[in-house]
Amino acid sequence: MTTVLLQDVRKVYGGTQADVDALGPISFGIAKGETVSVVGPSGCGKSTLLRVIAGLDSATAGTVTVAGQLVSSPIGDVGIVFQRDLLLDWRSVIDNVLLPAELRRMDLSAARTRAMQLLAELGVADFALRYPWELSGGMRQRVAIARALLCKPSMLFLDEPFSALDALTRDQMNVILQQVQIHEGVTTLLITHSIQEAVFLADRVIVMSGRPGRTLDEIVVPFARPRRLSLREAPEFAAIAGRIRIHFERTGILVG
Amino acid sequence: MTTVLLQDVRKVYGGTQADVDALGPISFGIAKGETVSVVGPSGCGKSTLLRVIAGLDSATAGTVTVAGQLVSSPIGDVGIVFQRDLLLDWRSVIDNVLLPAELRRMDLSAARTRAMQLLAELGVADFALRYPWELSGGMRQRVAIARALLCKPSMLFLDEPFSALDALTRDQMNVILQQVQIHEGVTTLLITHSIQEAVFLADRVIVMSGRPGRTLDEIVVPFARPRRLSLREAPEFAAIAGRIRIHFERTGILVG
Amino acid sequence: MTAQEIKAEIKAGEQPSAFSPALAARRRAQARADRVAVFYPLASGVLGLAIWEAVVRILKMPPYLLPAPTHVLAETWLYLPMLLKQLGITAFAAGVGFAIALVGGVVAGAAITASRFVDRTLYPWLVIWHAIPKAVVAPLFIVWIGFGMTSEIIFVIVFTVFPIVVNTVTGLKSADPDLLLLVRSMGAERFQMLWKIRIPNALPSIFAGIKISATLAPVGAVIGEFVAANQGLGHLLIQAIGGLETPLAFAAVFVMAVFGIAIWYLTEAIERWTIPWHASQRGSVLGL
Amino acid sequence: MTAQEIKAEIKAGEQPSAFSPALAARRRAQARADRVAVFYPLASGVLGLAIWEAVVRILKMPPYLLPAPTHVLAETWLYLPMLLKQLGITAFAAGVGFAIALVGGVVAGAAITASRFVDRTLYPWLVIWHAIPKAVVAPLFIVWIGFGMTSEIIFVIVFTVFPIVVNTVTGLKSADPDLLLLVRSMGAERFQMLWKIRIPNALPSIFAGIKISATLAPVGAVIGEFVAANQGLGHLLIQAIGGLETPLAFAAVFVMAVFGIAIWYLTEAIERWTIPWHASQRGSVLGL
Amino acid sequence: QKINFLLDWAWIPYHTIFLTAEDRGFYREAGLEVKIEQGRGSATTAIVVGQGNFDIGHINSTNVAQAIGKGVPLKSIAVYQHRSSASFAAMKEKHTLKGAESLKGLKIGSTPGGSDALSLAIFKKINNIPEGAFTVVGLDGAAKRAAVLTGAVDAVSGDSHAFAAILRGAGKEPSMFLLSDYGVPLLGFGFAANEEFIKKEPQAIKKFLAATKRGFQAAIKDPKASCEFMKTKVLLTGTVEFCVDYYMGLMELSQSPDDPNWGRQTPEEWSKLVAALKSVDEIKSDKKSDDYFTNEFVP
Ligand SMILES: Nc1ncnc2c1ncn2[C@@H]1O[C@H](COP(=O)(O)OP(=O)(O)OP(=O)(O)O)[C@@H](O)[C@H]1O
Ligand SMILES: Nc1ncnc2c1ncn2[C@@H]1O[C@H](COP(=O)(O)OP(=O)(O)OP(=O)(O)O)[C@@H](O)[C@H]1O
Ligand SMILES: [Mg+2]
Ligand SMILES: [Mg+2]
Repeated sequence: MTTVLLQDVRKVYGGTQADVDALGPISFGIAKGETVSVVGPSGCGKSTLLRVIAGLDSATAGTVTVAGQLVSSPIGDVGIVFQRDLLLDWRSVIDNVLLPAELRRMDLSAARTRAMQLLAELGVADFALRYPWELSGGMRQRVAIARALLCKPSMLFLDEPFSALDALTRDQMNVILQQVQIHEGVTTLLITHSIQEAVFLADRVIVMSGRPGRTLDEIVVPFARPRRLSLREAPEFAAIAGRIRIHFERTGILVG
Repeated sequence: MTTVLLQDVRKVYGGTQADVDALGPISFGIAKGETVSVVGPSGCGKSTLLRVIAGLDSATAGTVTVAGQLVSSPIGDVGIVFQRDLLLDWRSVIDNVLLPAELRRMDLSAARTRAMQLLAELGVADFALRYPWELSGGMRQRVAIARALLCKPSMLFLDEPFSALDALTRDQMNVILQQVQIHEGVTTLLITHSIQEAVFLADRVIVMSGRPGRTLDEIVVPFARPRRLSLREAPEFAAIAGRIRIHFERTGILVG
Repeated sequence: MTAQEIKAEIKAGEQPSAFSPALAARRRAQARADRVAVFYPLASGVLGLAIWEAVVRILKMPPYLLPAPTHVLAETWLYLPMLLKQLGITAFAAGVGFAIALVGGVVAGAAITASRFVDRTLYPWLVIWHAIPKAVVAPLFIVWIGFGMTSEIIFVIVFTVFPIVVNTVTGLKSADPDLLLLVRSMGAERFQMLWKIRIPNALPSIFAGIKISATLAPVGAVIGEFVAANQGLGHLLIQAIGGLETPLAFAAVFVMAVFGIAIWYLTEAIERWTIPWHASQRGSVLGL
Repeated sequence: MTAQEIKAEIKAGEQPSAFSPALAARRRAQARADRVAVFYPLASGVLGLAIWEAVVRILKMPPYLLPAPTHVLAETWLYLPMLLKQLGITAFAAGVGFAIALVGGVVAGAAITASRFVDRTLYPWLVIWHAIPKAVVAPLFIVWIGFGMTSEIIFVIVFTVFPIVVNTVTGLKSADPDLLLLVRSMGAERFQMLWKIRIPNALPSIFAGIKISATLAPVGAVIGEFVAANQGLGHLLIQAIGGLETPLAFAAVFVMAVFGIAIWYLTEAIERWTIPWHASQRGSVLGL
Repeated sequence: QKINFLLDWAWIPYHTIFLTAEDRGFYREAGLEVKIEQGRGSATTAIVVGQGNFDIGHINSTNVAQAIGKGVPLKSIAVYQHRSSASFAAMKEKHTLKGAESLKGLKIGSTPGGSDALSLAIFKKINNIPEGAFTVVGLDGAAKRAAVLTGAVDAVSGDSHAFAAILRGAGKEPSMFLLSDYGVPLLGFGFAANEEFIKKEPQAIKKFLAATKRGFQAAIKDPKASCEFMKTKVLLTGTVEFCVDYYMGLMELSQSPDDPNWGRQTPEEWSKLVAALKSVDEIKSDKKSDDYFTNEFVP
């Protein structure tokens, strides 16, 4: 069953100069519980894509439906990690994580317990009462991830969520994210720059072209879950990664 | 000849809660023209290290000397790329890049030509007259890199400069950076999360422990320059990368 | 290499956008916004005047107490040349005084931000000066400065400098510490940090101060004229109130109101033009 | 799970920091800052008064024109109970009026930010009201609202609401669009966006408005008392000025100045306590 | 010979006298060059003249007394209004003010400070009006007027020439109550000069008063013409009728300029005035009445 469906979506930004043809036309779907990774060159419209699907920006052309509903305003029940961590300066770490629960008027005491669990799992529990400016870049990012996970949303949209993390922490995050996927069956859209990560976490990888981003390739990742980190050394895995890499290399020149 | 020398440097942050023992004691040096990569788990004090060396933050204990001078105020003649891109909202891309030339009262016309060259090389020339909020995350990061390179500083301090770039763009950046190093003999401190990148670009890799960050290992990378990207597939390369990875894995648990 | 050349270079390298719906949509939105910007205030102005007129007529207010807007407009029309002449005087004092207050206020704000010493020694005096009624020193004014433009201008400065100082300080202190570090690492001197980072960053806040002060400046000039000047709208007001010419007094106030609104929109226009990059000027996302 | 429990949990998991030089350094810096915060203003106050005293003595200023500070202080001491009683009345009007202006101003600012319609219809009237001298309409006030506290409070509101509105609007409009999108995606309603994002983000700016207005409130009350009142510092001032009791007038002004400074430091303290997270309150990096 | 002459207020109808004197060349003929400047209330004028910024002022003599009592170096050089204009005014349709009894229970608007409050206090003292016989509400000038016209107060205390004209100008019949009829010994308008100037330029003062007297004589001949003339010379709002009413209201309480004793002050009136001010604690110094005035320059 497809929950997210894009049809001929385009996005043109008006700006201080000439318009920017940022995205599309692009069409694809995400099934319920599926994880789709999106990779593509910098500036090809990945973040734009995420915003359009989440209803945070309107498509210039085409339609987006989520759970059968045409998206015209921000959709609920989704946890988003933006490319910038977007923590609120005036809230401590724990209060930042609790924000979605507050906004949804959920039981704060229970939410607080879950928040602390998440922070512990992500390795930033010691900093729960500190303010964002007292954290390192990677710690901020992890707090943003905890915030997105707090309300157990049925969808997760992640925009380069692990970019500020070292290789090992990143691996651990991948494992944690996979657990969430398996246990909660959350539909996930993952934008990432790491081809390995894209393949490791996804049921399907979408490779986008340079700006305006279109689908270059869609690759199904057939490995069963739970996947072990060592899977990445398997030749089948390397084959898929290689196929993606070739698309990148074909694009050749750098694109704005 | 050593230009940068750290001796028993520590940094303790005071904050809203108890103090944070963020860094050290750590001691190392960087020779003139050398490139040193620093890797370490998230939150171990890498950014803090960079700021202390650059004189942007004072060490709690220990001494830092740069070019024989004790560092007690911000040092000049250095190009820094911070972890956050820190573009000025009120300046167009080109004016952002020109900022260091303006501050140093250099010839702006020549600087502008160089800025445009850099932007072109980094693939964001088309956006020279736009404002930062019209750029994607990766584009912003590249603008910040162009800004750091503009005045051909004799030192470069880069804090995860390529974290928002896709794999291929990142590779291209690595190549560009290597060219700069070779042609301009710039002393470089590179903080990165990519072990591959750390090894590929560096003469020496420093592996840091978890917070408070100390030196776990220092690995000399013996390959001659220019290095080709394909070097990364060489077994000697893999050996070094593996040695670093082991340090990470030994640390084991996630550290705040 | 000039901006023009850069533009040309970019143009050459850029494929033309296939279509420009965004541009068209923007144009439509702009046109609608313009209509709204003109229509709503006018409608609300007309409505307000109508209510006022109705109140006067229904309650049969005598004109010496509260003249009807039609009456005020007629009076304005009748005395227009004289009113404009007086307005000219008041506006001149307001303009000169405000300009001095603006420059002085921003400089004072910068000094307060830069130096703890200035902060702790100058600021309290400014606060005191702001927190006391100026009427007490009126005879002092006349004795020391005498009647005329100078007194008036000083009154304007006294009235308008404080909001600018406070907003400048708030704005200058709000600069992102990391940005300051960034330019420090580029070798920026204190003045450059002020000029290149702190001031641009403070502009939205300074503009709030300007909006408060610029519209207050004519009021300051009028009060100055009440106290120590023998011309301008303030003097006319004294006369009109003394002569029981309430409609004329209201005509003077009407002229001031129009002038004030004009200043306001001018300030907003300058703001839009000066800080187009700021969130407050970039228009809303999703109408949030 | 309470904040207390979280703290306990953190404590348990945290190794004690080996030494705390940062803490010690901070304490020292704080102590020095406190000394500066008290010493500088006092020194500058004493110096200012000394200069004033010298001017009066050297120029042989007669007390009815400009009394020496010693004279003013003596007068203040002499009349202290009466001055404090009058101050109480004025302060009450100022307090109530300012509280209403603050709430009303923030609400109006929120409405103006939220609705283009309100922006375009209400804002111009506020501007007009701000841009005209109140002296002309003051008698109307008296006639409609009557004498005494009510009209005084209204005067205070009229005087203080505009800086708050302008700074609120500026602050609310400055919210990071991405933050608004973030909470929108968490299902925030308009009111929540206002309350959880826009208002916290606007606080530094609102505080600028508060600083301007809170210190202006007593002046508004005094002006209200000038127009119509039988009590309060304004009434006392008019009596003293009319009766050429200049030292008493200055004593009243002195009391107001002290009160104004007290309000100012109170506001700053509340600001520090409310927005410790803001760059302006975090202290400087490297003394930049 | 230059003279800086400061009025008691911004242009008010009765100032036509000085404009007339200037326009007809009376000052010039006396060899004077008089610069007329508008003032901001008698109290301020007294200080400013005392400070020497101006040489001579047109001031309410009560304010002069008060100022001298406070040590302002000033002397009254002539008084032409020996009965103060201080009065209560009400709209006849509402209240008729006749005798102290008629004030009972009224709400009276009065401006604190200044001569208005002073006359009220002296009136109460002299007539033994008990505390609370009527209520006093502190109002500034403009508020006082609005308040009486709308009935927010029953009566106001103020200058009779002003309030009679104002009430009539608003189409209301005034009911006036002159405090001078009830033993209040205050003086009205006159001229005061800076002590320094008196010492330095006695001749000039003499000439000034003489020329000004001619102005009084000339202006009173045709009040309407005087008002119309004034409107052409300076910014004076209000109708001509209002102006005439106002001007004549003052003249009725003043000495005729044809009176040979015009301007002359008596020691009795000054000592009464000073005694009255002392009785309400307004003057605390014990200067002799000679210190307050001089008749040296009266023409
Ligand atoms: N301004 C500050 N106040 C208090 N603590 C701080 C401050 N800045 C950093 N820290 C703390 O210092 C430690 C090191 O931070 P730093 O930013 O140097 O880490 P990092 O190695 O750069 O991590 P990352 O890879 O996540 O960017 C962290 O634990 C952080 O919480
Ligand atoms: N607000 C905006 N106004 C104008 N143009 C914009 C705006 N936001 C993005 N763009 C443009 O749209 C294009 C796509 O941007 P987007 O952020 O979606 O890229 P991305 O794929 O996320 O890139 P990255 O990997 O670098 O984050 C870019 O060329 C960018 O310049
Ligand atoms: Mg992006
Ligand atoms: Mg870092």
